[in-house]
Amino acid sequence: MIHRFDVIVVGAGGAGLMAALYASRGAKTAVISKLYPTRSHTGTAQGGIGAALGNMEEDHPEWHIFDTIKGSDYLADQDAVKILCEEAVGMVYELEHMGLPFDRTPDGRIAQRPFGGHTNNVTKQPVRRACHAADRTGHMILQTVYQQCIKNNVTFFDEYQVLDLLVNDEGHVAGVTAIHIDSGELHTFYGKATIFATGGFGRLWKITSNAYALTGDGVAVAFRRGIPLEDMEFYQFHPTGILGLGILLTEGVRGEGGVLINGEGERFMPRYAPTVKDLASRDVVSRAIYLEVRAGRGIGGKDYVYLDVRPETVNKYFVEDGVKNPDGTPRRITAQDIRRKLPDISDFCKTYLQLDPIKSPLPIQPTAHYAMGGIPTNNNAEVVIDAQGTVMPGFYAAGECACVSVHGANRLGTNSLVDILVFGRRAGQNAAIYAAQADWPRLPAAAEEPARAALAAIRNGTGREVVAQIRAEMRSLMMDNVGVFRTEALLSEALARLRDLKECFSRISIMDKGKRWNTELLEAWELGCMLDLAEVTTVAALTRTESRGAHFREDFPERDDVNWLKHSLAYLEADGQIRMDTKPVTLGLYEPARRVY
Amino acid sequence: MKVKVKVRRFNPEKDHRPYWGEYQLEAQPTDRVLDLLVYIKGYIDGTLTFRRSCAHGICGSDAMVINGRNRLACKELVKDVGRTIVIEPLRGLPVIKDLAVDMEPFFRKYRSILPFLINDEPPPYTERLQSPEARERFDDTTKCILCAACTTSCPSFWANDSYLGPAAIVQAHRFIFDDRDRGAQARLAILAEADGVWRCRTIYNCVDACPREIDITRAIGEVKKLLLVE
Amino acid sequence: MSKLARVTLSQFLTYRGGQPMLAWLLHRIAGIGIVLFVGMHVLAAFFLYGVTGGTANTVANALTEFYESRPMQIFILFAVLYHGINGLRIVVLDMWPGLHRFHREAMWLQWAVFLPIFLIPAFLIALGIKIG
Amino acid sequence: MAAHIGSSARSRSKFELYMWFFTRVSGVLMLVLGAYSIIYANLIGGPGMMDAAAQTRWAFFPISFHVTASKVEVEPNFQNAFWQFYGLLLFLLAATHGTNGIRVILKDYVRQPVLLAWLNALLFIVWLSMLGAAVYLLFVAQGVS
Ligand SMILES: Cc1cc2nc3c(=O)[nH]c(=O)nc-3n(C[C@H](O)[C@H](O)[C@H](O)COP(=O)(O)OP(=O)(O)OC[C@H]3O[C@@H](n4cnc5c(N)ncnc54)[C@H](O)[C@@H]3O)c2cc1C
Ligand code: HEM
Ligand code: SF4
Ligand code: F3S
Ligand code: FES
Repeated sequence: MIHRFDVIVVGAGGAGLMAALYASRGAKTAVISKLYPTRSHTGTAQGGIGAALGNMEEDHPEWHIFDTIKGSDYLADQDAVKILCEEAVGMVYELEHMGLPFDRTPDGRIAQRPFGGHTNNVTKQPVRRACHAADRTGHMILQTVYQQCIKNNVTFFDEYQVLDLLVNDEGHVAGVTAIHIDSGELHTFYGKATIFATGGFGRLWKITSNAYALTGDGVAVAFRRGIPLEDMEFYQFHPTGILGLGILLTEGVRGEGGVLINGEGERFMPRYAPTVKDLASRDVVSRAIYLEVRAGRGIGGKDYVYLDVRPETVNKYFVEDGVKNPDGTPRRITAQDIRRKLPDISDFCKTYLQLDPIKSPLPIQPTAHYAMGGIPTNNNAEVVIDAQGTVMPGFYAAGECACVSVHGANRLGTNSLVDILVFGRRAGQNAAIYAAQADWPRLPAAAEEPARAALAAIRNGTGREVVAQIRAEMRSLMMDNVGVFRTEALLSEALARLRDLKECFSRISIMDKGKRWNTELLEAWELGCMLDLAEVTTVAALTRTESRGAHFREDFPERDDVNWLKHSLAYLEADGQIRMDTKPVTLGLYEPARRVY
Repeated sequence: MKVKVKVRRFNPEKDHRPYWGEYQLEAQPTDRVLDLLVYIKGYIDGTLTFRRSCAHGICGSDAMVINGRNRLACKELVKDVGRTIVIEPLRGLPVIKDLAVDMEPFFRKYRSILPFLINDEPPPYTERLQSPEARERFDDTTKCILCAACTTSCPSFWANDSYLGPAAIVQAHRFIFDDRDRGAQARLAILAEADGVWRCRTIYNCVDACPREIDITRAIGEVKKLLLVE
Repeated sequence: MSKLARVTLSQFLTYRGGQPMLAWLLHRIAGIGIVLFVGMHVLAAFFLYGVTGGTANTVANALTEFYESRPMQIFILFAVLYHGINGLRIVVLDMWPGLHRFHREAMWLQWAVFLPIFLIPAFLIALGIKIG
Repeated sequence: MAAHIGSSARSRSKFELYMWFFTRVSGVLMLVLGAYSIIYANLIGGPGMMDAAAQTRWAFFPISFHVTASKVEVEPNFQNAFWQFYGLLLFLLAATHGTNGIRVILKDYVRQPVLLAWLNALLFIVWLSMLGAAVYLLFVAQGVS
C-alpha cells in the first residue's frame, strides 16, 4: 500500500513530534512510529532541560555555550552549539506556553536546578540551569508536544516499524518502507521530505538506561543506504545507573546535593574534579567510578559505589563546602525536599532496590546512556553525506539519532532535551519549506522489495542460532570491550567477535512464522541493526587513537588536538567493509583548552 | 528459584479459542515479571507476544493482568508475586495476539477529552506565571502514562465500553485544574455526558491498578463535584 | 478485530479487585433486591386491599409468603442495611473528594458499623426469636 | 483549534447530573426520614407495643397497615394526614431512587439501543403504576384523608 505525504516523520519521541508539529503547519505530514508516541523514550528523561533563563540566579546563554563546548571536549561544532543554547531559552518558554507543567519558584517562574557541567563561568560554581517538572521532565515534554500534535490533527501511523529508506537513482530520498506491525503488511510511505528521529541505540550494551525499543533502527537503515555515520566512537556512559539493571538515577540527584561514596566511605569526586566535584561532566564521573573500583575501593571490593542522598550526608557536605542558596543563606535539604523533588527516583529505588533513598545509600554503576554520534546533519537538520557538507536532498534527521554535532565527544546533562526540540523544530520547518517547492522525487521501482527480502531471509532461516543468544553475547561484549575504558587489544578482540556474531546471525531461525504482530521477526531484524552499529562503533573507536570526552583509550590517554580535533565519518563500502574518514570541527568561539572541573 | 509462568495465549491467525501456555523457568526473586516474559520469548517460545519498552514503569507499554490484577510487568518483582505467576491480557480491549490488546479504543477516548492546553490569550514573551500552589493542584494527574491499567480494571468499563474510563478523566482533570487553561467548560461538557464521569461507581479498582499511584477516584470525584457546583 | 473484547462473567469474577469492588457488587445486588421487595410488597398490598378489599387473596398470599420467609427476611434486612450504610459511605466520599485518600479506612469503618447492626437482628430472625 | 472546541461544545444535557445528585440526596433523605419515624415510633410507646419487625416496617414505610398487628393505638398516633404525606414522600423517594437505579443498571448491561429504549419505557410504566398503587393504598385503602 502506498501513502503519499509531503513530509514523513519517522519516530515520535520529542524530536519527531516537534518536527511533525512544525512541518504540519505548512505541509501534509505523517508520523510513523513503532511505538505509540507516548511510549517513546523521551518520556523517561528525568532531570531537566537546560536553558539559561536565569530565573534563580545570574545566567547567560553565553555561559551555556561555553559549558557545552567544554563538556564536548571541544569536539562540538561551535556554530551549532550557539544555536542550541540561544534557542533553548525561547524553546522552554514555548513549551510553557504549550502547557508544560514546569515546577515553579515561589514567585511563579519556572524552577531550575544545577546539573553536571553547567557552571557560572565567573565563579566556576554549578549554576541552576536545568528547568524541571519534578523528575519527570521528559514525560511532560513528550506528553505536551504530543498533545499539541493532537490539537493540530497530525496524522499518526502508530506501531508501524520503518525497515528501509527509499533512495532513488538521483540520490533523492523518496520516503520509507514500513511494516504495519498489526497486520504484518508492508506499506510504502512516499514523500518529498523524510525526517528521521528514531532515537538512540543503548541496547547495544548490557547495562543500559535505554528502553528495549532503542535498537538504532533509523541509524542503521541510513547507514545501509550509504549515509555515513559521524562520531560513532563517542557513546556516553551515565555514572549513576541502578546496579545490575542500569535504570537511570538522574544527575538531578546530585544536583540536589547527592554525593558519590566509595567502599571506604570516602567522597571521592573532589580528587577528580576539585571545583564542581560530584557535578563534573559524565565522562569524568564515570571514569572516576571505574578507577575507584579498579583500585579496590568499590563497595565491599565489588564493582560498584554508592550514591548517597540521605539528608544528613548531603547537609554535612553542604556545610563543608559552604554551599549557599541564591539569597545567600546556607543551603540545606530535608527528607521532604527529596521526596518532593525526586518522587520517581524514590519510587524506582523502592521498587527495584527495596531501598529508601532517604534512609540508605544507593548502589550504582555506570550505564550506557546516550549516543553522541549518528546521522550527520547541518544546522538546518539536513542530512549531509560527506566531509564537504553535501546535502542529501529530501532527507532530514534530528534528535538522538542525528549528529549535528552539538554534543561533540560528551553531552552535558539536560542538553539532549534541548537538542531534540531545537533541531526537531528546525527539521520540521525546513522539511516543510523544502516540500513546498520541491518536485515529487521519483519513487524507486519495486520499492518494498529490499525490505520484503530482508524479512523473508529471517523468516525462512533454518539455521540453529538463537537470536536472544547472539544479542546477549553482543551486549556483554560491548560492555566489556567497548565501554568506558578502551584499548587496541580490547577493541580488536571485540571486532573479531562481532564479525563472528554477524556470521552466526546469518544462520538464525525463528519460531513465529505468522504475519500479525510478529515481534520475534522484528526483534531479529533489530538485532541485525544493532550488530551493524556495534561494528561501526568498534571500528570508529579503534581508529581514534586519542582520548577525548567519552572515548577513553588507555593506550592513548591524552587528547590529541593536532591529529584528532576532527569528527570521524564511517562509510559502508559496497563490499561490506567500513571506511573511516574525518571532517573538520567548526570552531570560532572558544579555542580548545585543557578540560578541568 | 523455580517459577511457573502461565500465560493466556491467543493467536487469531491459528487459534480458535484462547488457551494457557505453561512455562517453567529459573528466576531471581528480584527479577521483574517482564524479565521472565522476555526470557520465555528469547529462549523457550519465540511466538509469545507482548509489548514492552522502557522496563521501568515509565512508558506504559506492558500493562497486563498478573495474578488477577492489572499491573505493569516491569514493576512487579517475582518475590512479590509468588512461584506461580498467571498472566492474562487486559480485560475489555480486543485481544490482538497473546498479551497485546488493541489500544485504539483507549486512545480514542483519550483524544476525545481535548487533551491539550486551551488558551488563546497571547502569552507573555517569557513564561506565564503560576504559583507553586496552583501547580500542585493538578500535579497528581500529570503523572499518567496512559498505560490503560485503570480503565481496563474498571467493572463499569467492562460492563459497557462506551464509558470514557478513568484514564481519560484523569487526563481531563490535569487540564481542568490547571489555572492556565481556559477550556474547562468544553471538557466538562463532555465529561457530563451520560458516558462521562457518572459511569464511575467509585469501585477503586483503578486506584489499585494505577502504577503511578494516582489518586484516580479522587480526581474523578473532584470533576463530579465541580460539575455539581457549576 | 477479534471479538474477545467483551468481558466474560468468569473474567469478571477472577479479577482480584479490592474490597470496594465487592462493596459495589453487594450494593448493586442489594439495590435490585430492595426494588424487587418493594415492588412485590406494593403488588401484594394492592391485591389485598385494592382487589379483594382486605380479605384473603391468593396472589397476595403467595407473594407475602415468599418475602416473609425467614431467608428472605434476612436477605431484605441485609439488603436494606448494607445498601443504606454503603450508600452513606459513597455519598460522604462524593461530597468531599479529598477524603478519597482514606477510602480504605472508610471500608473498615463501614464494616464495623454494618456487621453488628446486621448480625444481631439477623441472628434473632434466624432463630425465630421475636423481640419487643 | 477553534473548530475542535466548537464541535465538542455540544448541547449539554444535565439529566445524568441531576439523577446522580438526586440519588445521593434521596438516599440520605430516606435515612433521615427512616430514622425519624423509628424515633417517633419509640417515643409514642413503641418498645412496649411494637415488635422489632413492626418498627422496621414502620420506619421505612410509615403506613398504618404496618403497625396494625401490634398492640399500639393506630388512631390517632399513626393514622393521620401527616404520616400519609410522610409515607408518600418516602415512597416517592424510594421508588424514584430505585427505578433510576435499575435504569442505570440496564444502561450498563443492555447494549442494543432499541431493546434498551423498550425496557426504559417499561420501567417508566412500572414506576408510574407503583406510585399509583401507593397513592391508592395510602389515601383510599387506608381510608383517612
Ligand atoms: C533514562 C534517561 C534519562 C534521560 N534524562 C535526560 C535529561 O534529564 N535531560 C536530557 O536532556 N536528556 C535526557 N536523556 C536523553 C534524552 O531523553 C534522549 O536522548 C531523547 O529523549 C531522545 O529523543 P528522540 O526524540 O531523539 O528519540 P526517542 O524519544 O527515543 O524516540 C524514538 C522514536 O523513534 C521511533 N522509532 C525507532 N525506531 C523506529 C523504526 N524503525 N520505525 C518507526 N519508528 C521508530 C520510536 O517509536 C520512538 O517514537 C535521558 C535519557 C534516558 C535514557
Ligand atoms: C436507605 C437509604 C439509601 C441510601 C443511602 C442509598 C444510596 C444509594 C446510592 C449512593 C446509590 C448510588 C450508587 C452508585 O452510584 O454507585 C444507590 C443506588 C441504588 N439504590 Fe439506593 N440508597 C438507599 C435506599 C435504596 C432503596 C430503598 C432502594 C430500592 C427501592 C434503592 C435502590 C437502589 C438501586 C437499584 C441502585 C442502583 C445500584 C447501582 O447502580 O449499582 N436504594 N443507592
Ligand atoms: S491513570 Fe494510572 S493506570 Fe490509568 S492510564 Fe494513567 S498511569 Fe495508567
Ligand atoms: S474502577 Fe471504575 S468505577 Fe470509578 S473508581 Fe475506578 S473508575
Ligand atoms: S515497559 Fe515501560 S512501563 Fe513497563
